Amino acid sequence: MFNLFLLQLLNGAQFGILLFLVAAGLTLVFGIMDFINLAHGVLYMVGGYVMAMMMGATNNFWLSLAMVLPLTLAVGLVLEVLVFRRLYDRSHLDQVLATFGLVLVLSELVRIIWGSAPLSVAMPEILSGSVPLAGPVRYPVYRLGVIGVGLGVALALWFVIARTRVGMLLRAGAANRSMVSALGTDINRLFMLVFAAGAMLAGFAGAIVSPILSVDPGMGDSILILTFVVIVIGGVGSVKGAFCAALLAGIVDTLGRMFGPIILKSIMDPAAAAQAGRTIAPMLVYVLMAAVLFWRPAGLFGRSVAR
Amino acid sequence: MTDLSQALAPARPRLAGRLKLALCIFALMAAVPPLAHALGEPFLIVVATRMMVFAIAALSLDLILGYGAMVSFGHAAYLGFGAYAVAVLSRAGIDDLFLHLLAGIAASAVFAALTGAISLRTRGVYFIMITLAFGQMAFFFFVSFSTLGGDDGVALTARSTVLGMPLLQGAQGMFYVTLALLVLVFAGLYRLTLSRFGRVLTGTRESALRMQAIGFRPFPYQLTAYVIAGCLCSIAGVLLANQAIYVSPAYMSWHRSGEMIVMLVLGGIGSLTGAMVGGLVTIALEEGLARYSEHWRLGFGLILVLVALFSPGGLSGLLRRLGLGRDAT
Amino acid sequence: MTAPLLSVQNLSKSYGALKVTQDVSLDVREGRIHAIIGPNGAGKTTLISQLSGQLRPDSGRVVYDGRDITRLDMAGRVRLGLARSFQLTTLLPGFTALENVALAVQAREGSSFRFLRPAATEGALNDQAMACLADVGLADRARSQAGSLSHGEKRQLELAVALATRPRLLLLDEPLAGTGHEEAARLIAMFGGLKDRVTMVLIEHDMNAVFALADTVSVLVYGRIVASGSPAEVRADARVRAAYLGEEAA
Amino acid sequence: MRLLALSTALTLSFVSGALAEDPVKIGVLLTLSGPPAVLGEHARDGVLLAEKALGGKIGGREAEIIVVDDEGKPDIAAQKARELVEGQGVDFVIGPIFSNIMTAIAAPVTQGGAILVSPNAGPSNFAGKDCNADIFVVSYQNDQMPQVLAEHMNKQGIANVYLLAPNYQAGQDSLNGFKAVYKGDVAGELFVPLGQLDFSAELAQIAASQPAAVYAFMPGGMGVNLVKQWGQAGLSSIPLMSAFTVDETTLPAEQDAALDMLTGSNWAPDLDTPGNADFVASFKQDYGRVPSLYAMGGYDSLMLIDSAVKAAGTEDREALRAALKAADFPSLRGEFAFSTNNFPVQDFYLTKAIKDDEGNYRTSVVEKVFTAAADSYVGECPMK
Repeated sequence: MFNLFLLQLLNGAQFGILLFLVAAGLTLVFGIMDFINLAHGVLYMVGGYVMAMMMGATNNFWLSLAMVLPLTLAVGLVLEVLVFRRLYDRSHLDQVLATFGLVLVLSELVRIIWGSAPLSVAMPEILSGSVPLAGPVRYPVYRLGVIGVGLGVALALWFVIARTRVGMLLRAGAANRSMVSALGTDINRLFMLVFAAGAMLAGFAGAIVSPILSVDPGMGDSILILTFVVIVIGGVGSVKGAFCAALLAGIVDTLGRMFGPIILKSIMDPAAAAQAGRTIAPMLVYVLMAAVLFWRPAGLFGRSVAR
Repeated sequence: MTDLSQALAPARPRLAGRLKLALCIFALMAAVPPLAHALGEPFLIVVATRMMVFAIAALSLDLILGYGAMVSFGHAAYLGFGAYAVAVLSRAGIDDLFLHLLAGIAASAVFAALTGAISLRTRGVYFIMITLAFGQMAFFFFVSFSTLGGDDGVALTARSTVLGMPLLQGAQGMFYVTLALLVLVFAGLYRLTLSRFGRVLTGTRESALRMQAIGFRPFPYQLTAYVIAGCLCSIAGVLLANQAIYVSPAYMSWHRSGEMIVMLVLGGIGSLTGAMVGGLVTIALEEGLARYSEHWRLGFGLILVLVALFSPGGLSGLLRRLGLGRDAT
Repeated sequence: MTAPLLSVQNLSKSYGALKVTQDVSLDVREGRIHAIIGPNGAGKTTLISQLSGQLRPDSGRVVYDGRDITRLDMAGRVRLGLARSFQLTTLLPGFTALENVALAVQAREGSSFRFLRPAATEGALNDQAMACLADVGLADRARSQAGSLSHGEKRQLELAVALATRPRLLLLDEPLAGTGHEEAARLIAMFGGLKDRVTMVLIEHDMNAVFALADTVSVLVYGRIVASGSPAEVRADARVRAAYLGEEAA
Repeated sequence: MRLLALSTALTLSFVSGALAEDPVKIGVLLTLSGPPAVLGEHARDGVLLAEKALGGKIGGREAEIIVVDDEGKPDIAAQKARELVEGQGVDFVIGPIFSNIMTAIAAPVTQGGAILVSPNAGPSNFAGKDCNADIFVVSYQNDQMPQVLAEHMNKQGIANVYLLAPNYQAGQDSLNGFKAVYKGDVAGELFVPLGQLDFSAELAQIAASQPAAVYAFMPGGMGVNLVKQWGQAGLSSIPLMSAFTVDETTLPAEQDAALDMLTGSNWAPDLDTPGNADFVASFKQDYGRVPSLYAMGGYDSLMLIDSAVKAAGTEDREALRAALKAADFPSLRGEFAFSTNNFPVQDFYLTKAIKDDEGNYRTSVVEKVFTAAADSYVGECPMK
């Protein structure tokens, strides 16, 4: 039982890292540019589809993954130039309207290009096995890889934001755009790069999870809300917060789902416990978010906005 | 005093323009049934009813989003409470529309008061997301509520009755009752936004600091507005259930909440007429475009993007620039 | 001797290592104008914000009319008659001048949980608001949107709003900042006229105004009160001259 | 307000005006947009293929087929159904895909005077107490697919099984249907939130319990995720038997991960029945993919309507009902009849996922499990 608990803890953490991969780009764009981008989920989906397409063409996982990066970066740049840059100074609601529209447009385009049926991305041979963990329980190598990549992205982001000149400019630019412009930096170009990088991260996440998850026209939708939950729990704009919140959400969701009914059974009759467990399980992340925001209205690592 | 009041009456000529636009909309809507019959397309009436149902929902959201700057991403929950009020009561053999409305409003008021009090601790995007969380909790509650059909929903046996009369049974009756409620909700909100309460709410939107500096604590006013908006939205829910003769948790999903925000922003926030225009136009567009292609979302999405980019203030902003519903001065 | 209307006792506040208010104590007597002067960055606005309830001090007490209000929020203090005006205007830009003032009247009188009667038709609200506007000489701009007023007019309106709350004590944060010569003169005359009705704490850079109006002057430097007394005493104080007036006079 | 672009109006010019009856109007109401659109597309293409096979005529008469998208929203579906029936005056509605939409459109269609023919959804209430003389379900009753697998496990002597389904009505129905037939022990039962992406926690739980087999009901994208993650978690040694999880709509994504997985079905592309091979071939030719049971459902629905209109016309409602109930049409499933509740009496097969000679991933018949089976709710239906 204890082994199983540890294993589920690992599963939860791993799911959390999966969420973090997608949330990282969103928190970057949201936190630094104060831009609500509902189309982030669609960019993630585009990453998955581009990956599937490249795999179909080349049948080489690593080459395809390498191609996803420039392609989604390009998609990001095009969107930035055509749409997003006109919205940075607008209200959050205008951004919501425009990006919601983009979600519809891009999803439909994806359907027109690739059809509605789910697609698949095969796993590279070398990562397709599983390693034994405890007893009969085995753990997929690929997931270990996803964990590694997630940690790598977290580290890289932290380094860029905290330790480099670009990161410093970004932090300053977020606080006071005109000041940074006055320093002779083209803030608009900087923002364009941030946005494109965010799109690339989303696309990369979509590509990297495609061997585990189905590539289908709904994949962006289902992940979008979860990523928003994650960045809000963590505190908008905080990569560290997004990382911790993603882990927390993954663990609470997984452990709650698995062990919640067992706990409930000890305090009420089995049938009622089963019903209650089923009702509560899908709400867990939302309950977590509501609870976190109740105690910390600006998220775990967010700057307090209340006066 | 009377001198002064009269002198002050046209203090905001914008209002008169708004009112005129609203009256035009109502007149236009009232003409739909005879027009539809004349055109030999009686189904326009049903479509128009749905348009008005969502116009009511958008109006209710405008009170908190447009006037109170509280962006609720869980507003569809109240649509669901209204709808389930109809389902539950009609199962119990209670068919009266007013009782259905009352039950929906009461359930919404309780839920809004509880969740609103917690949500209002947060601001900005955190408020958006915490309201989403509560909306999703309500959604999942009804999804796993097997006795009410769970995810499959409940088919109603008949529409609500009005004082024992099957007024809603026909498409026309349904239409005019919906129109009447739309007018009522609009008129109520219109008065409310001009009232003392409305001023406090709007003032808080513009500067919470200023309001505190003259002695207001925003919380009770914001919470009251949040509750009122929930209650009004449940009216739309009762009507939606009646129109579809069917109730399902799908009414409460976050997609619906998102669509409600989108229709409101599309129409233009904080003017009430914008909310109405947004609700009417969004449904009309969906209905219209879907007739031409299964890829209608492409066109609809493009329209949203273009409006967001090129018409600040949404469609009502556009109308205003074209000279409709504009200041009389 | 009567107790002071406002008594500030050992107030301190810091942001991290930066001490913005250090052990400030002062008494303000009813019917007086108490000016607080000091160089830029001395912490004057921060002090006012703690007196008005916008900021919580780290330590110390604020006693108003014999009552400890240190933990009372801004709205609560306003209701007790302790109002403030802002240095950077926070008027409601979409409201007309009259509506801005009427809202303050409304806060004081009757319930604001009235949902259906348009506030614009409430004669009592408008009459009182109009009177306040007239007090500051802004009656003819009553129907202009606050956002469209000139800078000086906004300062006047700011004052009218504060007066509409019927304060016993008014905290004025640089009410003359950015006003023209004539407007300033008019406002100074007005403050003089209000003195019988309202006690004032005045933060101001305009030394002419300060020495014309104030009964007591306190000098704040780096969050600390370095001198306090009548205008004449303060003017004569060597430390003040060194720290502050020297540069002003030059 | 005409359904121009979507309607396929087939006006046959050689029918002389005097003899021409009103065309038979058929509404096709399916989910054609949003994430689950692929199922609706299959069903629609099945209907259109049948129309083509019939030379554009239904029952020998001119026909108009109006395809409408329900957007996956039950309230929209109810409205569109009413519009089809009251506005367009259709005689039949073919639809829907999902059970919740069936609940929403049943009343509008039947009360409006049209007949509802379901190519897929078969919720239990319509088989039992809410059965309706104007509702014909061509597909199956929802419980039957899991029962095929339960019966198979009984035959195989599989002593204990782990159950997995999403937490919504259809998921709960599916597990209940399974348990009604399965005789062994239930080792465990997990409901996952609808739309869940990652199954690692459930898979770990299953791995720890090491059941003899697993039954899963996991439709659409969730099913793809489950199947892909199954082998990755090292569970290949435990047989995963599923309903609505491995079929021609999901196999293109599951591919090798699903190979040899067992499913219950009433049909498969290689089922040896008259006309089936032709159907599969022309579907592949016209739409570029292997048909699924949804496509078969669409095809059979229109064929059923054709046979009934041919026999009884559309004027006499009672005659039409009787003709429909007779089910005198060449079903792709071979033997086909309606039970008293207008749900099918048909054979059910164990099928498995294969990669055929042409490189297509599809299902293939393994063995027949039930012969001429009716559903278990028929007794609750008051219809005779």
